[in-house]
Formats: sequence, C-alpha cells, structure tokens
Amino acid sequence: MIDRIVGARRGIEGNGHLADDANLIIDSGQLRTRASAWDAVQAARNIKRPHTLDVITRVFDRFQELHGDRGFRDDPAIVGGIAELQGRPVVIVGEQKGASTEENIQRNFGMPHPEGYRKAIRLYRLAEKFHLPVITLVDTPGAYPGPEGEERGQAEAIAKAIFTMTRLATPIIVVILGEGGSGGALALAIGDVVLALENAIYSVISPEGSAAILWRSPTEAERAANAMRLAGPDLLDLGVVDALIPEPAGGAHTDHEETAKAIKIALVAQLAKLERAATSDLLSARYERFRGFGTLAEPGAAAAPPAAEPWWRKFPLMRRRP
Amino acid sequence: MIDRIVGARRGIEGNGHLADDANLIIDSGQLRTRASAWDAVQAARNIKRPHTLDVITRVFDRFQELHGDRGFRDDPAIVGGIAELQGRPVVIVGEQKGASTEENIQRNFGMPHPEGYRKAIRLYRLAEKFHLPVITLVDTPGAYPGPEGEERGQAEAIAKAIFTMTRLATPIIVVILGEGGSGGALALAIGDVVLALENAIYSVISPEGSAAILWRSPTEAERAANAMRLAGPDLLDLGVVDALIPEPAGGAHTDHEETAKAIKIALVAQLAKLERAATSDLLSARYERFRGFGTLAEPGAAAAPPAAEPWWRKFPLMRRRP
Amino acid sequence: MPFGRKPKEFPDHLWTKCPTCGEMLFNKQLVRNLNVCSKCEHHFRLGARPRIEQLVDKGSFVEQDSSLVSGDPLRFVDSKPYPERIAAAQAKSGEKDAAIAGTAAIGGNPVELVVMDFEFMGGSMGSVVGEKITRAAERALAERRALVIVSASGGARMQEGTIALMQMGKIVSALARLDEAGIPYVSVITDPTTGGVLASYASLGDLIVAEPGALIRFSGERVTSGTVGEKLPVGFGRSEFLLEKGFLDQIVSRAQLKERIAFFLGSFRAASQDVRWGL
Amino acid sequence: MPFGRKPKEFPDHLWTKCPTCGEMLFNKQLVRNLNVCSKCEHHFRLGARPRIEQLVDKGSFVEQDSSLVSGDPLRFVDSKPYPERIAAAQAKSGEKDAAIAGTAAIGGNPVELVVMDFEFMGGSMGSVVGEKITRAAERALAERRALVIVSASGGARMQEGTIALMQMGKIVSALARLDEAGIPYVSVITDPTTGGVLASYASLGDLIVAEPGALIRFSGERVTSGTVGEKLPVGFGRSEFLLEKGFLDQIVSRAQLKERIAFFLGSFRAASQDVRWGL
Ligand SMILES: [Zn+2]
Ligand SMILES: [Zn+2]
Repeated sequence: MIDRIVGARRGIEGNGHLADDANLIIDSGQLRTRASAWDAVQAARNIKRPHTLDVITRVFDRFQELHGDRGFRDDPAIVGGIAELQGRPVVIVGEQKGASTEENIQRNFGMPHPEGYRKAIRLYRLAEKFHLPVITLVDTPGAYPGPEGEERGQAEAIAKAIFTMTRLATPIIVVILGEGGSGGALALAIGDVVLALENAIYSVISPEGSAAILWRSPTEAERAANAMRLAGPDLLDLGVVDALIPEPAGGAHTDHEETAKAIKIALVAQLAKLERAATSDLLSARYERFRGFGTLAEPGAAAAPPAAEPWWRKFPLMRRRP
Repeated sequence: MIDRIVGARRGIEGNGHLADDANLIIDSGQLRTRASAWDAVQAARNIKRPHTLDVITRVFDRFQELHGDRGFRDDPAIVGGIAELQGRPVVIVGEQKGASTEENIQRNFGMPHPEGYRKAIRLYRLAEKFHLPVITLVDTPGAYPGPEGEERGQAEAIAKAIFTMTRLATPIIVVILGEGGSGGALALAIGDVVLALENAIYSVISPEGSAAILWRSPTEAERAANAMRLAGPDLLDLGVVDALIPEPAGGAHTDHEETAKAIKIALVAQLAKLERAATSDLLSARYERFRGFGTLAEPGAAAAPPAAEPWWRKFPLMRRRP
Repeated sequence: MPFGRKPKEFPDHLWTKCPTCGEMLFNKQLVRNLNVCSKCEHHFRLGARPRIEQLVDKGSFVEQDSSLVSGDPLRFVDSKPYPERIAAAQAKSGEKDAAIAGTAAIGGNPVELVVMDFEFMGGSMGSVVGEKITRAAERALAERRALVIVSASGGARMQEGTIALMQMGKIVSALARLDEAGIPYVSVITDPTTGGVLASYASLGDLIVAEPGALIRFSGERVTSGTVGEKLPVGFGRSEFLLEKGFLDQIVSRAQLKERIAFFLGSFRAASQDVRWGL
Repeated sequence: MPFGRKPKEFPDHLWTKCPTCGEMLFNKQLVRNLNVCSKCEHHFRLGARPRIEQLVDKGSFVEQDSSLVSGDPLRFVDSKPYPERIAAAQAKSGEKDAAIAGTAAIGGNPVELVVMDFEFMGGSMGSVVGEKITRAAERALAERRALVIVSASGGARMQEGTIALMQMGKIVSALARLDEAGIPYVSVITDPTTGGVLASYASLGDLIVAEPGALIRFSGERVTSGTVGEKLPVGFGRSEFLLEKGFLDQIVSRAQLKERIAFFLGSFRAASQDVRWGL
C-alpha cells in the first residue's frame, strides 16, 4: 500500500538543501500570519509587485538580454539572458508582466506565445552547453490561450520546455515571483529547487477558470482559490515548493529592494550548494523530486515498499550543517 | 604549397566505396556522349522527369509519409517518411516538384520554406535516434526566396539542416535527381556518398541568376550554364558528386521505371557498404569528404605537406574488391 | 460484444445518428465498425477497453497497476467532495480511474500501453493517471520495450490542484529518460485531447498520430475564443488543422491504427543495429 | 591613421554625407568615430583591418594563413577571367582574399578570429574564405579557444561554382565539431551579410549579434521582391527586423562590440567548471 500524500518535501527536518542562512520559510508553521488564498491572489497580481526585470536589475549584475527563438519571433512576454549573481555567471529566464497597461499590452500581460517558450528552450540549452546554472522567474497568468498560440503549437512548446528542463545537465533554481499559471508556468518551473515568494500563487487553473467550470460562476473565484490551495503556505504544505522567500511586512510591492535582497540571499545560498553536486546526482535528484508527486492508494499491492529515502538525502554536500 | 583542385574524389582508382555492380559512372570518361550543360539544364527541369514521389514509390516499399516541423507548418515542398529499401527500413527526405502546374503550385515548384527544412531536420534526428539510414532526394530550383521565407529564417533553417547532417550518427546517401539549387539543395546534400542522375545539375546559383549578375543579361543563361560547370560529368570531374547514376537513353523522363531501377541498384549497393562502417569512421570520413573541397595555393607554406590519404581509404570494408 | 464492455451510449438494438453526415447507424453495426460511421468515417469516441482490444494482439494484454486509486490531496469540495465524484465515476464506469495500463504486443512488437478513457471524469489527469503512465514509461525503460499512449483527456484534474499539474513534470521526466535511452514512444491522440495532457506527453512522441477529426487544443474552445473575442474558423484545432500546422506525423483512421503502429515500431526495431531495445 | 589601412572612400581631408541623416561628416572625425555617424549612429561599412584593430586587445593579433590564394577550379570566364578579377581585387585592396584570420585576445579572452571584408569582391566566399574559416575552427578546437567570425558578404563566390557551395559544408562541418566539444562560437553580422554566408556559419553562433541597420538576408533584394512581385516594407531584412523575428541575440553598436563579446566569452569561460576550454 502506497500512500504518498506528497513526495517532494516532508517538513523542516529533511530540507538539508535549503540554507538556514537564507532565511527561508521551509515550514508553514514558521509563518506569523497566514494570509487567505484570496489575499494571496490579489497580492500576486498586484501591478506594483516586483516583476521579472525589476528583480533581475536588483539581484543580478551586468545583465545582458538575449533575444529570439531562432525561428519565428522574439516574444516580449519572456525575457532571458546572461548575468552575474555575486560574480557567478548564470542564465536567467523569466516571464515578464507590465507595470502599466501600456507595458502590459507590449508584454501580452505576461502570457507567452509558443515562440517565448522556444526562446526559453534555446537559453536552457545555451546554459547547459557552457555549464551556466539556470535561474527562472515565474510570473504568468498562463500561456497565451489565443488562436495564434494554438496555431504555432502552444502545447508542443510547453511540453518541449518541460522535457528540456527535466534532463538539463546544469543546476536549475526556480523562483515563483507572482502568478504561477498552470502549464505556462511549469514550462519554466522544473528545477532542482523550487522556491516561491511568500505571497506567490501556483495553480493548475486560475481561480476564475476553476469557478466557471466547477461552480459554473466566475464570481465564485474566491471560493475556488481557497479550495485549490494555491497560496504559498499551501504549496509548502503540499511540497510543490521547497521553501518560501519572505516578503516585506506590507507585501513585495511595498519594497522592491527588500524583496530583491531576500531573493538574492536565497539564490546565492542554493546555488552554492547545488554547484557542489555532480551532474548525475543533480539529474537523479531532480527526477525523484517530481517522481514523488501523487496522492495514491494501491490496495492490492503485495507488501508495503520501504519508505523511500527522501531525494535530497542523495546530495551529500547539501545536508543541513549541525 | 597546397593545391587541392578537388578534395573529394580522384577518379576511378580510388572510389572503392562505389560498387561495380551498381553500374555507376565514376569517371566522366565512361560516358559515351557528354551532353552540353544547357541540355542538362533542360533535362533536369523537364516537368516529365521523375520527381521525388515518383522515385519513392518505385524504389521503396511500404512508404509512410511523416509530416510537419512541430512548430509552424507541414511544407509540401519537402516530403519525408519511413520506408523499406529491399526490406531494410530507412528514412527518406526529398524535395518535391509537381508534374503539372496545379501540382507545382501546391508544391511551390519544389522551393521549400524554412519549415520544410525544419521538418527535414526533425526526420534526420528521428533517423539518428533509431539508427535508420537517411536517403535524401534533391530536386529544387532553390529555397523559396520570398519574404515569408526570410521572415521565418530561411537562412537559419538551411544552416541548421547542414549542421545537423554533418554530425548525424547514421549513414546518409544523397541522390541529386534533377536540380540541385544552391543552399536549398545543400540542406539535403551532406552525405557519406553523394550521387547524381546523369542529367542532374547542381550549382551555386541558377544559370539565369548568374547570367543576370555576371553578364547583366538573363539571356546569357546558356553561356553561364557552361561556365559554371553544373552538369553531371562536370560535377564528377570536380568531385562534387561521387558517381553518376546512368539514365535511360532518352533521358530519365522517358522511362521512370528504368530510372528507378538504376537508383535502387545504386542505393542498395551503397547502403550495404556504408552500414558496415562504424559510426565514428562514417563521421570522420564525412568530415574529410567536405573538408577537402577547395582550390588553393599557399606559396609561403614552409614545406609541402604529405599528400593526404583519400578519405574513403578509411573505410576498410569499402575497398574495391579485387 | 466485440470490444469488451459495451459502450453505454450504443445499446445494440437501437440506432445512433451520425453527427457529421446525419446517417442513422444501427448500433450493432456501428460497434462492429469500431465506432466509425460507415458512411462518412466520422470517428465516435471509444472507451479504453474496446480501444485496447482493437490495438493489441489477441490475448497479449496483461493489465498493470490496476488497483491504483486516487487520494484527495486538497480535501477538495465543490458542489460535492472529490472522493464522492471519484466513487460516482467508478460506479458508472467500472474502472478505477481515467487510464488503463498494461503490457502487450502490437503486431508482434512488445509494448507498454496506456489508454485513457474520456468517460471517466473527462479523462482528466490526476495522480492515478500520472502514476500509471510514469510506471509504464519506467517499465518500458527497464524492459527496453516501446511505449504507446493513447490520449483522450480534458487536461489536468482540477480537484487535485497543483498535484495534478506536477504529474506533467513527473511523466515528462520519465519520458525524457526513455528518449535518452533510444526507446521509441508513439503518441496516439484521439478526440478530445486538450490542456495539460496535450502540453506534456501527448506532444512528445517520437511519432505523433491522431484519429481523424479529433479536437486537439491547448485551451478549450471557450477560453480560446473568449480571450480574443473572435470567431474561430471551422476545423480550428481539429486533427486536419494540426497536420497542416506541422504538429502531427499522420492522421490515421481507427481501422488502420494497429497496423500503422506496428509498422513504425517494426521499423525502429529492425533498424536498431546494436539492439539497444526490444526483442 | 587609427585603424591601419585607411579606407579609400574616406580621404581624411574631405567630408562624407551620412546617407541616413544627411549630416556632413569630416572624414578624419568619422574614422575616429569607428566609421559611425556621430549624429544618427549610422554604421558605415568597415574594412577587415580596422575591424580587427577595433576588436582585439592591442598587439594581440597574430595573422594566420595569410598567404592562401585562390585557384580557378572552373577556369571561369565571364567578361574577364576569374584570375584577372582576383588580381584586380588584390591590387586594389592589398589583401589576398575576402577574409583575414588570426589568433588574438578580446578583453583577455583568447580567440580565433576571422573577419570578412566586403570590399574584396563583395566579400564573396570561395576556397580561400572557406579554408581560412575552417582552419580557424580547427585551431579553436585544437587549442580550446573560442571562435569569433565577423561576417560581411554577398554570399558564395559564383566564379568558383559548386566548389564555393561546398565551402558551406566544409565550414559547417568544422563548426559542428566545435559545438560538440563545447567551445563557444560568436557570430558577428555586419552590413551586408547575405546568401550562402548567412545560410551557413553566420547563422550558427552560440550567440549571434549584429551591428545596427545591417542588411541581413538570404536572398538579395532583387530576387526577393522580384519573385513575389510586391514591395517590401521599410527595414525588411535589416538587423532590427531580424531581432524582432527572433534571429539575433542582440544588436550591438560598434563602439560596444568588443566589450560585449568579451563579456559573453568571459561568462562562458568562468562557468566552465571542468575547464573544458580556454585558460
Ligand atoms: Zn457519418
Ligand atoms: Zn547620420
């Protein structure tokens, strides 16, 4: 009988790969207050929230944006490039929302087209070739659902992006900044460590979409948001994210500098640990991280298999220091 | 002092990889008559000439066409798929002209768009993954030069196709059926053995294009054709093709069955030899085949380097039988 | 009954009207014709059990992981609790969840086969579908057998929230290992296949084939047209459209599907000089 | 003379009119400004020697393969024989052919560098260009140094016929080996780069950057618009158009080019944990 409630993370004791000194929240019990799911939705969507380029300019040095998918178009909803994180060159790929209506139109409200995901794939491969770690910044309501996206293979592009990340032979750190909208987020969110800002959300469908389908009423979005357990602390409980990055008291939108500082501390600490792992260990731990997800019972199974060792124990160098 | 007139082939003595029993012409001296370049241009463009699908249906069994580039469109100017050559599964990729005006419009006169070359790349990779030999059939006036092609990266697609073929870890046999139009042909024409039908042509620019630029008059096309040495026997003399496949007396268009029979004999014989080579030998010989092209003098070079051993000698199993 | 469980919608003494050509089809005949209209070739949806019977060599199918059932990670309640929905779907279908997996042979080629069933909660992908496919891919890797997945799904199962989303990462991770090992994976797309299923394993086959007229879209029709406020052209997001747009290798009619898959797998197998997979 | 050989078109006591903004530019100033209009940033074409001087660390350039000269594989004659054309171009330019190759350092990064010169027979690619680039790539592989190619070319050299075409296969073969070895190759595209050069090495950089306003097309303007009988939009086939269409990583102004390349190469080098290349 297997009953994996969540496979990836089991609370504070095991998260040896998550640094103490990064001030991360690795158990929802650490939170003084637990915002409602709906508050998190509002915070994650706040137009003043730090978006990908806000974070890049504050966390990294010498950012050079790299453009294009080499096939159709440079998608402004995804930005990527090379920069330095405390002197260490890295590849960054992030979804970019606007801070104004005008910028949002230009950025398609952070909803990438297929060519955006194909640009991401190109940059993932570039990183792999030159052993650059990948840091992704997730912030999208979802992949663009319009007919141009369908025509050019939105689903194919997302699938290939996920596929590429699962076996990419270089460390990947994912940070969910704001909205993690379904497959459009997952195309940037397969990593060795998956972090989220405290008020970020991550869900299989938007609360509005869920409400329309399950409650047959878009006004039930708040109820749907709660039911879907899409807020940071829920994601932590579910093991979908490994840790939360604390936001300033009033929320990330009140202080971009402070938010960036917390992100930087977390990235530096995680990267230092991941870089010590051999690539083969990295890839097998990444496999097991995602392999573990699922809530199942298998009544007929002959005997209970021994409890699997948590995947992160395979990183000998990443254990919590005594 | 280096003076490589042509690197790839040096006449009958060395072409041990080209089977006697395939009835191939490996020296232009074997030809009873040598058609003029302009006659070859006319023959290569004859609308009744056997085109790629005519050849596929007659030479191969159980052809299953595979479609699409997985990104933009299925280009009808390139057909590809899996078929059997005397029971041996192979991947075929060919450029497809029409046998009527209507079909030519549908096939864009055999001028591929970028997505056509991207389909070709996908099929090359499929072949490599499953150790299927690749057989390409070249027949194009050139890659489509219109603005849609430019917008979607005609040059990028051709470059990537060439790139993919140079290191593809499976045997590749190229057959130039009719027109080998410049880069648009080369994207299908990097192989371990490059064959051409007797009246095929292969050139860096069309005779008309060359006449317009160099003679400033498109009516000088015949003169340009002669000057460019683009006909089968010239290509053989230059080493650009390794052997010619003989056409029926009146030309390939007079007898598709006979033409296909000659192609089949050649392919079966070449494939049997190439398949015996280790992949690493195949790749290094392919490298040297193209590495050798160039007509150069290097007056200041310290000493004459020893004459390089012909690349095909590296295939121990491909020597001419005594 | 030629294909195991008889589809509820076609009681065999009644007639069914073809939605494409309007022909009245006698159900017994329709089922005998693989649920395909004998006049216009309209492909009606097909349940997982009859699908398996049509695809595999007679008697070769050995079901795997049949007892897996879903938990309730979110303790999800909309108009009723998720466990009640599952129980209802199980009672109605006689199946445990939306996919059936097993080991089989197709035209003599050993395969791991997973077939989805749209009748079970819209073929939605949750933990059970994710686990069955992942295990099938892992078996394919271990035994060096080809993998064949027949998709029919509305996408990820909302009631499992991000745990359903994570199934995409889990399945694709296993497929990527299969790819690296050079083991073939053929994706068969049937009506309808949308959302997270299309945006993961259904789009990752070495070869991707679809049945004629299948709806194949990332976004549902409502979402797609609602977002841009325009009418979509006829046939948008159907198999024929995707073929033209370059996303399908072939459209294969149901009657030819088994033979075609067997040809592809046979070609890949015969060509494997160093016998990296299969026997 | 800041950049070696003085471009013929800018005698230093005269003025040149900027074709973009109409400004009259004093040649001495123009050359000092890297052949860039000081008012509108119009990038005038630049010869290979001054380009090298601008790009490399002072004194680091060691030319390679400088004596290579072309043969005449086709015994080609149009209005005059090909060898006479070459001789004329050599006399006019003082160079042997349309590319200069050498070993150098860019911001401290050791590189193999090849720079094309459009003034020599339209920068056309024949056996000499093909051989110089191939040797540079082979040196880069052997010495594990990065490769940088600055393109400016009308395409393959017609006078060498299919032998010129084969240079594409030859060069790309060498680049593919470099790629497999994980050694960086940066392609710099300048005005104009078209035809077989664009359809081979210029499009294959790990990173591809272009100068502003450069004409970058597979087909020449005449061919492109003639074929379809329509007027092309302004800016079609220029750097800015290609950036939007996804084919360039960046557009980099001439003044920043050296520093930018150095940053990229430095990033790749620093990241190489197992020191697969570079020093
Ligand atoms: Zn019908
Ligand atoms: Zn100006």
